[in-house]
Amino acid sequence: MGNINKKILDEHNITSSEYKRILKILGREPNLLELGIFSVMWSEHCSYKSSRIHLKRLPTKAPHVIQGPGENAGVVDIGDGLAVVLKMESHNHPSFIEPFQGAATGVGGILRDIFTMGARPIALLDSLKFGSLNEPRMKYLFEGVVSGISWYGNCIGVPTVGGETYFHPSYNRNILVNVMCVGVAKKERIFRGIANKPGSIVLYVGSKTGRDGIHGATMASDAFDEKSEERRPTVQVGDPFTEKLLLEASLEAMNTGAVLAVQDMGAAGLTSSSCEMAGRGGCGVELELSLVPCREEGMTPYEIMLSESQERMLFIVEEGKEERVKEVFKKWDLDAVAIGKVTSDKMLKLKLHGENIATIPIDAITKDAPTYRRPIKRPQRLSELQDIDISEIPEIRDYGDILYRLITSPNLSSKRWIYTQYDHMVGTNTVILPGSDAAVMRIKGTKKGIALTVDSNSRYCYLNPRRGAAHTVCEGSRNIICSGGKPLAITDCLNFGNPENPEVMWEFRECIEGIREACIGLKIPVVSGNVSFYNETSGVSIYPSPAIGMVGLIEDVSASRNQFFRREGDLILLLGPMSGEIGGSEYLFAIHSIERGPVPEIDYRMEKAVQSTCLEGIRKGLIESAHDCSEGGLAVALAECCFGEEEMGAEVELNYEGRGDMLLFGEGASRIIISVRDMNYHMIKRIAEKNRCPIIPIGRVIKGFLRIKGFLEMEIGPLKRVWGRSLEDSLKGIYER
Amino acid sequence: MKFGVIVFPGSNCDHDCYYVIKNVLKQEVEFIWFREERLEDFDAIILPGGFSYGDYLRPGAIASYSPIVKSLRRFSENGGLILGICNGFQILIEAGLLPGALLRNRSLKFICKKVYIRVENSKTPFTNLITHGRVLSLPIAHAHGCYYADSKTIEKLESEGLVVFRYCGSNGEITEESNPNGSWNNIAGIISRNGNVLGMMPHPERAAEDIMGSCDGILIFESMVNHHGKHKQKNTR
Amino acid sequence: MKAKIRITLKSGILDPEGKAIKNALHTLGYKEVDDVRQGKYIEIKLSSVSGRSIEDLLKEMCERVLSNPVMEDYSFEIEK
Amino acid sequence: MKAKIRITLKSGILDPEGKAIKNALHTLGYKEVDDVRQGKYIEIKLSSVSGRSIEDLLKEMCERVLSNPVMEDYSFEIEK
Ligand SMILES: Nc1ncnc2c1ncn2[C@@H]1O[C@H](COP(=O)(O)OP(=O)(O)O)[C@@H](O)[C@H]1O
Ligand SMILES: [Mg+2]
Repeated sequence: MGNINKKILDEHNITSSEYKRILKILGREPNLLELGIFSVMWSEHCSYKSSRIHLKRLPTKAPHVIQGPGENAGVVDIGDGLAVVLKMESHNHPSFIEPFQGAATGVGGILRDIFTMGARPIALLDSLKFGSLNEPRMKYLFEGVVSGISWYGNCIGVPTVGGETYFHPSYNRNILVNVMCVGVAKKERIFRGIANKPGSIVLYVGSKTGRDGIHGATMASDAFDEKSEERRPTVQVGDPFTEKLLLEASLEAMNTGAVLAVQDMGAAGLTSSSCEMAGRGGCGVELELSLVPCREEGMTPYEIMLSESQERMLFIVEEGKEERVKEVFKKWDLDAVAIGKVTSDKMLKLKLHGENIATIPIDAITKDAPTYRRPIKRPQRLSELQDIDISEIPEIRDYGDILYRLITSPNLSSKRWIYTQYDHMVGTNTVILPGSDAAVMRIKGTKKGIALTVDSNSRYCYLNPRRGAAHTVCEGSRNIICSGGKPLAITDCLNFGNPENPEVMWEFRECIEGIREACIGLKIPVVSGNVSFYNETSGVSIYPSPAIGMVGLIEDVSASRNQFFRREGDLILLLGPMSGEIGGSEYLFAIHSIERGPVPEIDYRMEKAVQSTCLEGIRKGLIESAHDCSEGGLAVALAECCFGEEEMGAEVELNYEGRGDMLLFGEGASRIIISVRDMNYHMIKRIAEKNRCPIIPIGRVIKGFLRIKGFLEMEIGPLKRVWGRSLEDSLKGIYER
Repeated sequence: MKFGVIVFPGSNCDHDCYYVIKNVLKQEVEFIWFREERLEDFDAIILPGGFSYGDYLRPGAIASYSPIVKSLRRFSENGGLILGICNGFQILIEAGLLPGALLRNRSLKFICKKVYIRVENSKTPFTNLITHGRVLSLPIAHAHGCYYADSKTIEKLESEGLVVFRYCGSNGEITEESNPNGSWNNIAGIISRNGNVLGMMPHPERAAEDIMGSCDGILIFESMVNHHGKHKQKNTR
Repeated sequence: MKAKIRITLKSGILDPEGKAIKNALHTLGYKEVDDVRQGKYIEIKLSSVSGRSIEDLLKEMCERVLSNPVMEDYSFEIEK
Repeated sequence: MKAKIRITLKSGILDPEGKAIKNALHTLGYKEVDDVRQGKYIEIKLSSVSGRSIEDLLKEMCERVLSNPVMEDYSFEIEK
């Protein structure tokens, strides 16, 4: 080897067999710049080399899908000439290093993925997972992440309307920060990242390039070790103000008719955006790096190509029309510089002051990047963990106390402290605010609305990845249904440990199969997503944590519903089976510190029956409120129905034989609590019977108390107050970086 | 009546204000880019909420140096109506069109939630359709909304009836608990001495339709239209 | 030339940020800390100023732009 | 005793706020301004420190709490 030695290859995370492949592709030794490009393009983060073969199993087709996976974001048709664009992405590692900026730049990245497609972002959601809040550093991380999301999202003026937040020691040293963005575009004006016209101009727009996050793309695909300390100066700082200008300018530029393709510069910056666009279009690209706007003096081509500076995009513009586009960016005070052109030779050619400095076949770093079928192995733990002897779990008979402890535990307490820091109303579209099952956004200019949710259940996935992932899809779907929406599409974010660990890879495969099974069962396509591997520290991986983001369509937004009981005297009904199961439940975890047991089975016929009944009931105006019954079981779900502004209560009687804790706190799929006016009861019952859906009257809405006959009686006011403030309370005490 | 909504770089409630004026209030409305200088054609100007210049330096500060603010001064001297909402209020303060300062919220957090405000002066062009003492439910969404001024200024504001809105409880009670950001005397909105420039932290445009959960905010826009109508009659008579 | 500018809240004005830092320091055991005030620090690189003194220029920038006299004080040093 | 602490972004790290301030100064005609970096200024009143030097204490506080070593540098002066 000449210049490239083992150390350099290690620094670039390139294995020796990968290096051999590079030599074969080039027919010569690469220079450092070329090696850097291979390194980022072949990183797990950009190439999906471990996940690609499994991701193919996801169902991605449906008549309303305009764009499935493979683009910057997925697109679905919602009628009226409009389309909804959605995508979720992780920013886990950067947020662990610098929570505020890490989370903020995560928001910035996902927003660009949406407006890149020509859509105006209308909502953000965040799926957050942290370790135990007893750790001083976790408080710091949690507070920092929430402030970072708040700062970026609020500043750019896209409301953060929902999310989920989960605490578990499995995330003590690898937190998860996933952000989902949803936008709306005109159906015939979707932009894609396909550069297929040789001669067209490559236009660099947005912030200048600095030395930010160089090797960042590699970092995100690399497990933490002691060395991550050294990489620390690679923190990227976000600038939501510039992003706001970039958003407005980009949408305006797309109106000029001169723009052929667009892609944001995310991970692997200029390299991936230029190569991926050329790759998709079967073209090549030639760039003159001396033209790239730089923030610092003396930046090398290596730095320019690998920088991950934020708030930058690459536009492909029709030759001769670039001035029109530049005009727009000038108006918004942004740089827009032609730095090269699309070519027909399928090569990436880089020049510096006219001199060739790198030449790489595009296919080799895009569609022909290495893929691995990594070994898989079912973890030993499972057989033992999936078993549980219920008789060994002491039955505590103070059910009121259990309920109190559950709803004040970090996972089930109100997330108000988080979402009041997010502007969730800007845009004046948020019809159902955070705090209910799904957020609902109206679509101005139509009668329609969309329902949005993001869910996961990593304990279920830990105990039974396949079934756990399927549960997550079902829960997301029920959340959408409960607000009156019909599920349209999924975007996922698959957070896992080290893929080189066969057990992790097995979990990954199983989760994909579970998502597949539920998507087929419920007929919901996956249109976009993201994989985050290497969520591992010192050999310990996180629980398998697939997050499922979902969008549903509401035909008449004025008929949408939230989860809160509305009127005294309304009848409370349970759709679905009465009994829950205790295996893997939040109750076992929070009260008995046990994480085991069989994950409840899913009966898709039942699941569909429950969902169809609820949706039809809401659409016909028969249902006053609907709430998905999931973590915490029936008792927690009932309490949550009472925590609306009016502080309604419930008087409930459950006819059930067996253990009280299983009845009240057992979990499982296919259950929804609805409230209806008396006069509508027979009609909803008829719909349920038609769908063969169990429908059980369990009580009535009353004022101010939750009474479950024979089990508990609690006053709503005080209960709601402790539920409302317990997350904030658990943040008191020592913070440490 | 013709409204203008000024768009600064970083404004993000501009479209929301425009939508309400056009589709709910059903009045004429245009965006005004911050580099423009002509305001003569307008009857009222809205400075919308958002993060002009990213809130960098101080919220509203950099925007207050734009040329359009000079025109805004002239516009106000000629009696034109100016409503500054949230960041718009911050800009008016930084520009010196309203007194005092807006400090960081006492909690140090951005706060987005519905609050109650009590109407303390119903004789203004912005509140003439609302009865004195009525409680409105409007959302706030800001990180710098803690109204502060030296005691002399506060005294003046209070004694001259220039405090138009005050944070309160659902029954109009003025308490520490109902003060979301630590504002002096629970001040949520103030008006200039000549009565044509109003700044307020809550967002009336976010509570202007049933589907948004409250229609209280539209009363402020309707009051402006009502005032304009009367004024015009007087002028043509 | 380099100007180092400090902008602080006027003394009568409550400084919740400073208070939060003080509390954080106290919980970590730094009991010696009696009071904390937080402000802004701005560093400006300047090329030569003509026709007026640099102090004069900086004073003007501070009063017109960098600080808000209603709530803030400023001070600066110049490093040549 | 009073400690005057300045916290600045490490060089090379984007400073959007500094950039915005510079642009504002330019539009207002202050063409002499070549560059602006924004940081934090913290003033701490301390009672007497025992068992260690005050410099040592401040250094620790800066590294643990006041600055974020990942992206910030700090410096301080002590006024007795
Ligand atoms: N990180 C967050 N950001 C915004 N909203 C959140 C966040 N975490 C939870 N929420 C909101 O709190 C409510 C309860 O969340 P969750 O318990 O996950 O609901 P569900 O069990 O119905 O899916 C939801 O409305 C959700 O959108
Ligand atoms: Mg959920």
